[in-house]
Amino acid sequence: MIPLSWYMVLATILFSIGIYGFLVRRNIIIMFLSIELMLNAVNLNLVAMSHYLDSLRGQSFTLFIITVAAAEAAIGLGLVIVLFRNKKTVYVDHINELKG
Amino acid sequence: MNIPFTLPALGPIMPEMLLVCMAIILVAVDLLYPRKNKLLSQLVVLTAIGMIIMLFKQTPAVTFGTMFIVDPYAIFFKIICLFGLLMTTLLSGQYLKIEKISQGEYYSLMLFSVVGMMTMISAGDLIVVYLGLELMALSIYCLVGLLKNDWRANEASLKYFLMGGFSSAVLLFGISLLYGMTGTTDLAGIAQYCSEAGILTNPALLTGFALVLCGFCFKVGAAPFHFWIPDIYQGAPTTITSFMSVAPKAAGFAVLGRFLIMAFPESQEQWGPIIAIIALLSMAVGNIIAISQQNVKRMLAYSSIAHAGYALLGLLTGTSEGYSATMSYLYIYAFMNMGAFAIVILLCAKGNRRESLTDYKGLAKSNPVAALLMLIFLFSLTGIPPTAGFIGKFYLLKAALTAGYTWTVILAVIFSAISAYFYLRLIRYMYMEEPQEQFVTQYSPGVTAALALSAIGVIGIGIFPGALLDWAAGSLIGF
Amino acid sequence: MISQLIFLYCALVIISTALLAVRFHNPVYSVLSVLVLFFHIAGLYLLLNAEFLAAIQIIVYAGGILILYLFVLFLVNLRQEIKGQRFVAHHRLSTVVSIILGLSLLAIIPYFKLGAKGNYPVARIEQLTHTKALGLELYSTFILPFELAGLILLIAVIGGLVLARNDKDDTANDVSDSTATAISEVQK
Amino acid sequence: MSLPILSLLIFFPVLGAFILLVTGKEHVKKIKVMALVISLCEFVLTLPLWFAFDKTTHHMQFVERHSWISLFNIEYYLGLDGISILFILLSTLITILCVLVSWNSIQTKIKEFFICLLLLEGAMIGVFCALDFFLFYIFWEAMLIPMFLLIGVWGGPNRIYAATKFFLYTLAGSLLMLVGIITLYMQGGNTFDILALAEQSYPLKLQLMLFWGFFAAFAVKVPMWPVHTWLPDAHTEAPAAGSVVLAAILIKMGAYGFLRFSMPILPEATAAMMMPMIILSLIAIVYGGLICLAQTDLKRLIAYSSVSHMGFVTLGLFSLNTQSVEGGILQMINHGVITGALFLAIGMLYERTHTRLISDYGGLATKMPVLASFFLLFTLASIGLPGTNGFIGEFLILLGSFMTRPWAALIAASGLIIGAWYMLSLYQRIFFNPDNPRWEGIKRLERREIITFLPMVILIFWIGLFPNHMLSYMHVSVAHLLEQVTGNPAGIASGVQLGLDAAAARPVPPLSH
Amino acid sequence: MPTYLLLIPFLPLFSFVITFLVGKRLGVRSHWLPIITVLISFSCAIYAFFQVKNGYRVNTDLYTWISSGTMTVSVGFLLDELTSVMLIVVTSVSALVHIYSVGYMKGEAGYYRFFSYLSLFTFSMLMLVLSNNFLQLFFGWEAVGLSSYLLIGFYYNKVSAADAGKKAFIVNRFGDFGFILGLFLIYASFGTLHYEPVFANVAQIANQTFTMLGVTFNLPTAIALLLFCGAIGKSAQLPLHVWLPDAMEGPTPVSALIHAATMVTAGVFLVARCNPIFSLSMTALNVITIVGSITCLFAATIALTQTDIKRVVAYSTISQLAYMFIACGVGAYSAGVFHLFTHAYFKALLFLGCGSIILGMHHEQDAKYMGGLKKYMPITYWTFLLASLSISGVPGFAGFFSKDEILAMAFVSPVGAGKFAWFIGTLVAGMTAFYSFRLFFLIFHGKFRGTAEQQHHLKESPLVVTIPLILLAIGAVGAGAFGIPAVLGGNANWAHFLEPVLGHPQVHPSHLTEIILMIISVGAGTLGIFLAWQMYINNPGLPQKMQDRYPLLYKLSLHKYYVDEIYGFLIVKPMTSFSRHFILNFFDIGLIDTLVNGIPKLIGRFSGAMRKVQDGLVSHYLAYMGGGIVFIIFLIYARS
Repeated sequence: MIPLSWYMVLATILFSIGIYGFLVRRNIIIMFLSIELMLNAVNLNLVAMSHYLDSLRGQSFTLFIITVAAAEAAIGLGLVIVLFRNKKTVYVDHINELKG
Repeated sequence: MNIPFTLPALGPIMPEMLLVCMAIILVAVDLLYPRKNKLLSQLVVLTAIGMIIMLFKQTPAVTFGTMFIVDPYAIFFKIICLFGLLMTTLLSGQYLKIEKISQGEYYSLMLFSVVGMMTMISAGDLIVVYLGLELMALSIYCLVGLLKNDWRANEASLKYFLMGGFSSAVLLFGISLLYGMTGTTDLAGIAQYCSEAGILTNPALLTGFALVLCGFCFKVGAAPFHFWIPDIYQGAPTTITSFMSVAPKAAGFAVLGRFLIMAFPESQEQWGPIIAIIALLSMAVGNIIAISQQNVKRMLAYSSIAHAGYALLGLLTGTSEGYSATMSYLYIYAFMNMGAFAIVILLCAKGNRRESLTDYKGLAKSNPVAALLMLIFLFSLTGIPPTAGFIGKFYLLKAALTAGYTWTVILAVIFSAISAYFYLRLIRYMYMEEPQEQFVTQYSPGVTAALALSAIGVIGIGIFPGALLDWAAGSLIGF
Repeated sequence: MISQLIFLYCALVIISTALLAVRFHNPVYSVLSVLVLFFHIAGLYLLLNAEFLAAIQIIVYAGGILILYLFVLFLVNLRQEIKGQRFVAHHRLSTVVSIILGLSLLAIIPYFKLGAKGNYPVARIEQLTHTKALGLELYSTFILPFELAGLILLIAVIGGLVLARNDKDDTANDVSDSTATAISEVQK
Repeated sequence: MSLPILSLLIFFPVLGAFILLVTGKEHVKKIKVMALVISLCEFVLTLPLWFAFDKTTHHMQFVERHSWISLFNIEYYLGLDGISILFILLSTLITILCVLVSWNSIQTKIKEFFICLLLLEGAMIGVFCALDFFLFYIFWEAMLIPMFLLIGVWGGPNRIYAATKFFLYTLAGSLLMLVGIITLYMQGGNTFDILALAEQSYPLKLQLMLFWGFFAAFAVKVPMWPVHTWLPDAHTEAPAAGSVVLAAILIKMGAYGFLRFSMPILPEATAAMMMPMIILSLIAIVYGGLICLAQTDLKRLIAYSSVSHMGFVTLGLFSLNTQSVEGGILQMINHGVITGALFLAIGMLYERTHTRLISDYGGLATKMPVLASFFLLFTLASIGLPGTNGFIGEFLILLGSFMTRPWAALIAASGLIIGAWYMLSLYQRIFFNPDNPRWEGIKRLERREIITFLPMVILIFWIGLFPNHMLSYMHVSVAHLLEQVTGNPAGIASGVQLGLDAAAARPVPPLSH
Repeated sequence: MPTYLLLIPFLPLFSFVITFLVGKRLGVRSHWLPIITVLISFSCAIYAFFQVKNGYRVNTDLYTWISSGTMTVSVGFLLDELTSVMLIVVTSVSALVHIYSVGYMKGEAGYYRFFSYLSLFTFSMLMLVLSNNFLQLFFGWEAVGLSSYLLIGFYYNKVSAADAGKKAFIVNRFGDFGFILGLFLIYASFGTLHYEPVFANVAQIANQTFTMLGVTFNLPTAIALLLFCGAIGKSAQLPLHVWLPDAMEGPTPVSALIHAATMVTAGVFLVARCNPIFSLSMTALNVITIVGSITCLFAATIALTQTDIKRVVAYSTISQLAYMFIACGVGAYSAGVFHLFTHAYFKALLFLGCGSIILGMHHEQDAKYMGGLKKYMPITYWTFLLASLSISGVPGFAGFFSKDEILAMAFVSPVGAGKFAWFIGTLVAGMTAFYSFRLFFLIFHGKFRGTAEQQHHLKESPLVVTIPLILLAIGAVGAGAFGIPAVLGGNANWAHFLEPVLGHPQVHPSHLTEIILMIISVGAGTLGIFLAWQMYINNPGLPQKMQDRYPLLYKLSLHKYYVDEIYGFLIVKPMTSFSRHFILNFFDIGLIDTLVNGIPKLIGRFSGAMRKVQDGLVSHYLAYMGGGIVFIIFLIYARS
């Protein structure tokens, strides 16, 4: 039987990697990917926990999170497209006019 | 086997549902009658007013298990949000014409975001909180990005999106930890389990708490999670900025307050000081950086960071007095900030947004009325009597002092003295410099109404704050 | 025993693909490696007897979202992308931050205590089948979130439309607008 | 007294301001006349106070008390006693003169100017009547706004700096006071009622904390050394009317605050802090005087002389005996009259010459003899020539402080020498000495301007020759105050007759050890 | 309160107010009101004098001036022997000067101003002498100071005049500084400032002490010396004498009235008035005597070499005042007052004579350019001669009686410094005679040294000028008659008359000593006159020789011992530069204001630095936020 902590460790590592990718990558699309990684980490956490808690709460939550992730992806990519239309770039460090 | 499915009571959630319907109707109307812009805004205004009345009439109730709580607290905050919606709509008419924003989606998205806010305000369960939050956030991402050909708006929306995504991921991770530790996402349940199992000081739990806290702090724009505010406020369409500065902030505070006091009532001495630090940090960042700003919207953005800090002063006490202080403060803040942004919008003209501080030079000469109003709002933001801002600040300080946070209060006071500096600078520009360009501002009925409303609010509450304060205090009975 | 091995395998793949995803020069590779990652997460779900979720994971993520990403990716010019710089400036700072954050999150796992048991032991789920159990929950307890999720998707639709549609008629003026703003900015 | 006279006094000018607000800005003449009429009516309204006031009781009179913010049980609580009544009269009088002196000197935004002036008047009166600490604070802060505008909009070349400095300086001080007020509120049983607060006793540690909290606000306003540096700038840049109000009323509020709040509410702290306060006052007296010797700028000089004179006032207040305190209060009035008058005169000079450099003047006595005579009178009053009001105040203060701290009086008295020195040199450099050809054909005083001076002249001689008319108003209240602070209605060591009590032969009062 | 007493001070006040307000319109007629009023005052004063002589006293309050707590001071009048004498002196001299001024000030700009000021001065001086309490005395004290300020600075366009006026006022302030502290001490000791109770209880403070900052003083001494400070200032004694010579910038009638006859004697009056207190302290008396003697000599030596005629007279005034102080110091107050009385007339006469000369010389004041005026202005000549004789103490003249009484009293007095004072006094008597006649000879004898143009215009002054001279001359000669000592067959009326107020000196010289002393002083006087004749008539080259012989002494005397320069160097310059460089520039601007402005600057800088953090790069924001999260987690750990 697998202890819950294994899942959590895995989830945490995944989450951290997601954060890492999110922080360091220039390409906005890859940043989105990293967000997905984070969300997946969370999902993993939730599912594992709900499994060990004998409840479906976490799993249902996971479901919602996935939905939201989809919606976010749609809007996010929409924004990227607009950006690309305007400035022909998908690099996060090219959008730094607003500062100070 | 089959489980009988019973529809939960929908009465409490009626306003939200109506708003959703309204939003959809708006899209439809926009599609059917493309050029009926006035109609749309009037519809929204009516809806907002109707909702406010409806909320006043609403009786406390709990439905969807414990997921949706309608209590005076929630009603209070919902009214703030709707007020924000109302004001924004009043301001929008003129602005949208100038900026050429397609109206249907604009209003419906705004309504959707309000629905999200109202949901998260009433949420008794972290899942609902999260979903409401996302509903709000997603619609606002779109709203910010509505000016598609304006790269600033574009940049703003993307930045907001990225940071928002990050913060909600963090929030979720925190929620997952809380869920694992307590086996529930229901706020009251969490509190109950924690006290039963005596895990209040468990690092894992606290970490989960901390992550959730960070998520909410991001939403209310408190340091060190404030970075999005200046850029987004500056880039977004001004109406949306004013909207963001009032409604989502209020919602964020509502949910933060609920979270703190419902889920972790017993560990106030843990989170109190931490929130105090966050509050002071926000005041420091907001007030100090605002000094060196050249763009009005940006300056107001920093000031809103600082004001978030002030508002936190009330929450950190965990006392009902503190809570009512924060509530009344947010309400007052809605008035004065809306007013300030109304002036910014008033000055905004086609091709020249007049957002730079230097555009305000000699405003007192070119448009005395606008200048006078701006003066009132700015002094209110500074917290000088007899404006409402002072009452709010006073209440907060008093609450924090009563709770024994003397040094926090003294520092807060010093920061607000610093804040006077940049508000004064704008006033100086308006009253003590010579105008650079002569321009006339046309007062559309909407803007006029908004200005009148906020001016009356600022002065009225400043002189007769009794009603508001009693209402705020009353909203906490049995909370 | 077996399950542990499976877990370890999945974990290994997940971590490595995740790392690859965030390190690859070529975004397409990243997306593909994430695809692999998703599959293995689905595997873990199965291991936690959440079949329905596993399915959803594959369908929505792998089937929907990633494809979206790929489409968008093809907007960009991959050649120069590959040549170009992967990381932002000061990414070392970010690395350090993320590592510290990760460690501090890992550090608290030992303290983790499991919360109150719910009323869906594995046995019951298996007896109901996961899908049905989940469905029941969704339509009774989680009806409100469920509706909200629906709303969110609606937003996604509207938002996507609003953003993606480029309104020809106004574009000209808008452009002139933005240039005007730019000019006025410059003047300031 | 059924008629809410005090509220009337507070809100009549505000109403007037609104009336001005709605009148079109093109009717300049009309606006001026209206402002004048309003201020005159206001002054007439204050006269009943003077006559109806009952000098035999220290209880508050003309009291108005209504619940205002029930949640904090904040009240709209107004009242007068012998300490505050005189300031009300002074404020309303001064405002009239301000209107008169601004008649021609204000050229731009005339309407706004008078609006600010009237609002300021309302707030000032409010400060002096308020018996609810919160209400007091409201007026206290509200005053900043019009004053800030007066300096910043109609001021001199460096006005913006001066205005901002004034605003921030004062705001920082008052915010600390606000913290003190709230703390007091909590300690004092959730009330802002000043009298109630004064009834109770607080631990010394808290008292000291509060004392310094209040000090931050009041000392800045007074201004006491070393937080005085806003005053010269504000005075220098402000328009004539602004300087007059500033000198005559605003800076009295600091001292008034000490009297009304610090002393009765925090008696032990006051007693404990007596020595530091006296030392600060002495420094202010000498320091301000010496700086005046080095000044080249007309208004700055008078401003610094204000620092020195207010040093006398605080010295008197904190010497805590009948003579010194009454002298202090009287000296506040006197300084208001004298310095106010001086600023009026300087305003008229500046209106004609547009220079503040003393060295630009000279020989004006032949050109404008009337102004010269008035100015001479004010100069003499300010250096405390017997027969003028300045003398009475300074004499009482010095006498009182001599009773408690002989050496303090010794040092303070040196201020008289320095005062004579710089004021007479100033007078000589402006009106005596060879004529400066620059001012050939300089305009003489008009009737309006002479009328402006008359009240001041009358007051100077009236108080100087019949000070009892003023003093009699404060006797009882001061006795009450001193009883609250020192437990003895005569204060500390008053009337120690060191010769006659043969046993002790030591005048040094108990508190000095 | 009898009306005539009220009229005495308030008529001049009335005329001051009226003349000052409407004088401009009256023009040349503006002198009438002052003259009439002062004449009425004078007659009232005479009446008052006889009332007093018939044993009538007044001590009543007009109204309560200041009352605060236990402190009550009234405005009130005290009429007694001393007062009555002072009244006569003041009003008479004042009246004559008024009249004289009509001629002297003819055609001056601000004619009316001058007369109004004169009235103001008369009023103030009368308030001073009439007062029945210390505070009102102080009022008069300062008021005369004011009027002297105004009158010295009458020609305000002359920088020197304006400076002189200012100097007079400020130097007097130094004295008043002590005076007012004295008042406080009196109040602290007696709980009142009225003469009557104070002097009634004065015995009780004998040998009392009081402590300030740990130093213990003898109470009577402290009070007496503090009051004496005031006296020093007003009566231009060392070290506060510097203002009087400069005060000669004022019109000559002013010098006669204020700086010779009346105001400067206020110090003496004060000491005399407070004699009960002074008598309690030997120390104080000694100090007074010594200060008096030194000033006496000091001023006389300066007067020896001055050539500006008014300055010579001014210095002689200082030394004559010093005589009066010696008298008070040795406890012979009545002698002091007697000398005050006589001096008022002959000194006024001298000044007015100078005035007449200056008038004749068209405002030439330097004796170097005069000479041989005898034949041009005979009346002036003769009156001047009488005055000089009187001041030189030639027997029979007023000065003789008063001065000799002082010397005699000094010689025999128990006060330690008495003998010393007598010696100095005698010496100075000789010097006085010398410089008076030096001046006399320089002016009237020899041949004219001025320009031909001046000579051409030389003529006797008009009647308005000469009549007062003659009247004063009568005084200068006859004033002595009131106090002819017993030894010369008189009955010392003066002393007896004033005894009730001034008390009665402990020791009286035996007639023999008195005679001897008289002879000595007269000898000194005659010697002085002879020397003067020797040096300025007989062989005019001698003075030059003396100068060359003793250049140092000459220079010292000529430059008034450089006292002004020393003060300038020791007090004025250091103080101004200290306040400018240290207090203003270093401390106020450099320290406090830099701090005050520094804080906002600092915050501004900080703000500029902090906004760099907001660099627009989302990734950086996110990194900071991550840092924030870590920070908060650690905070939580810290709390748990």
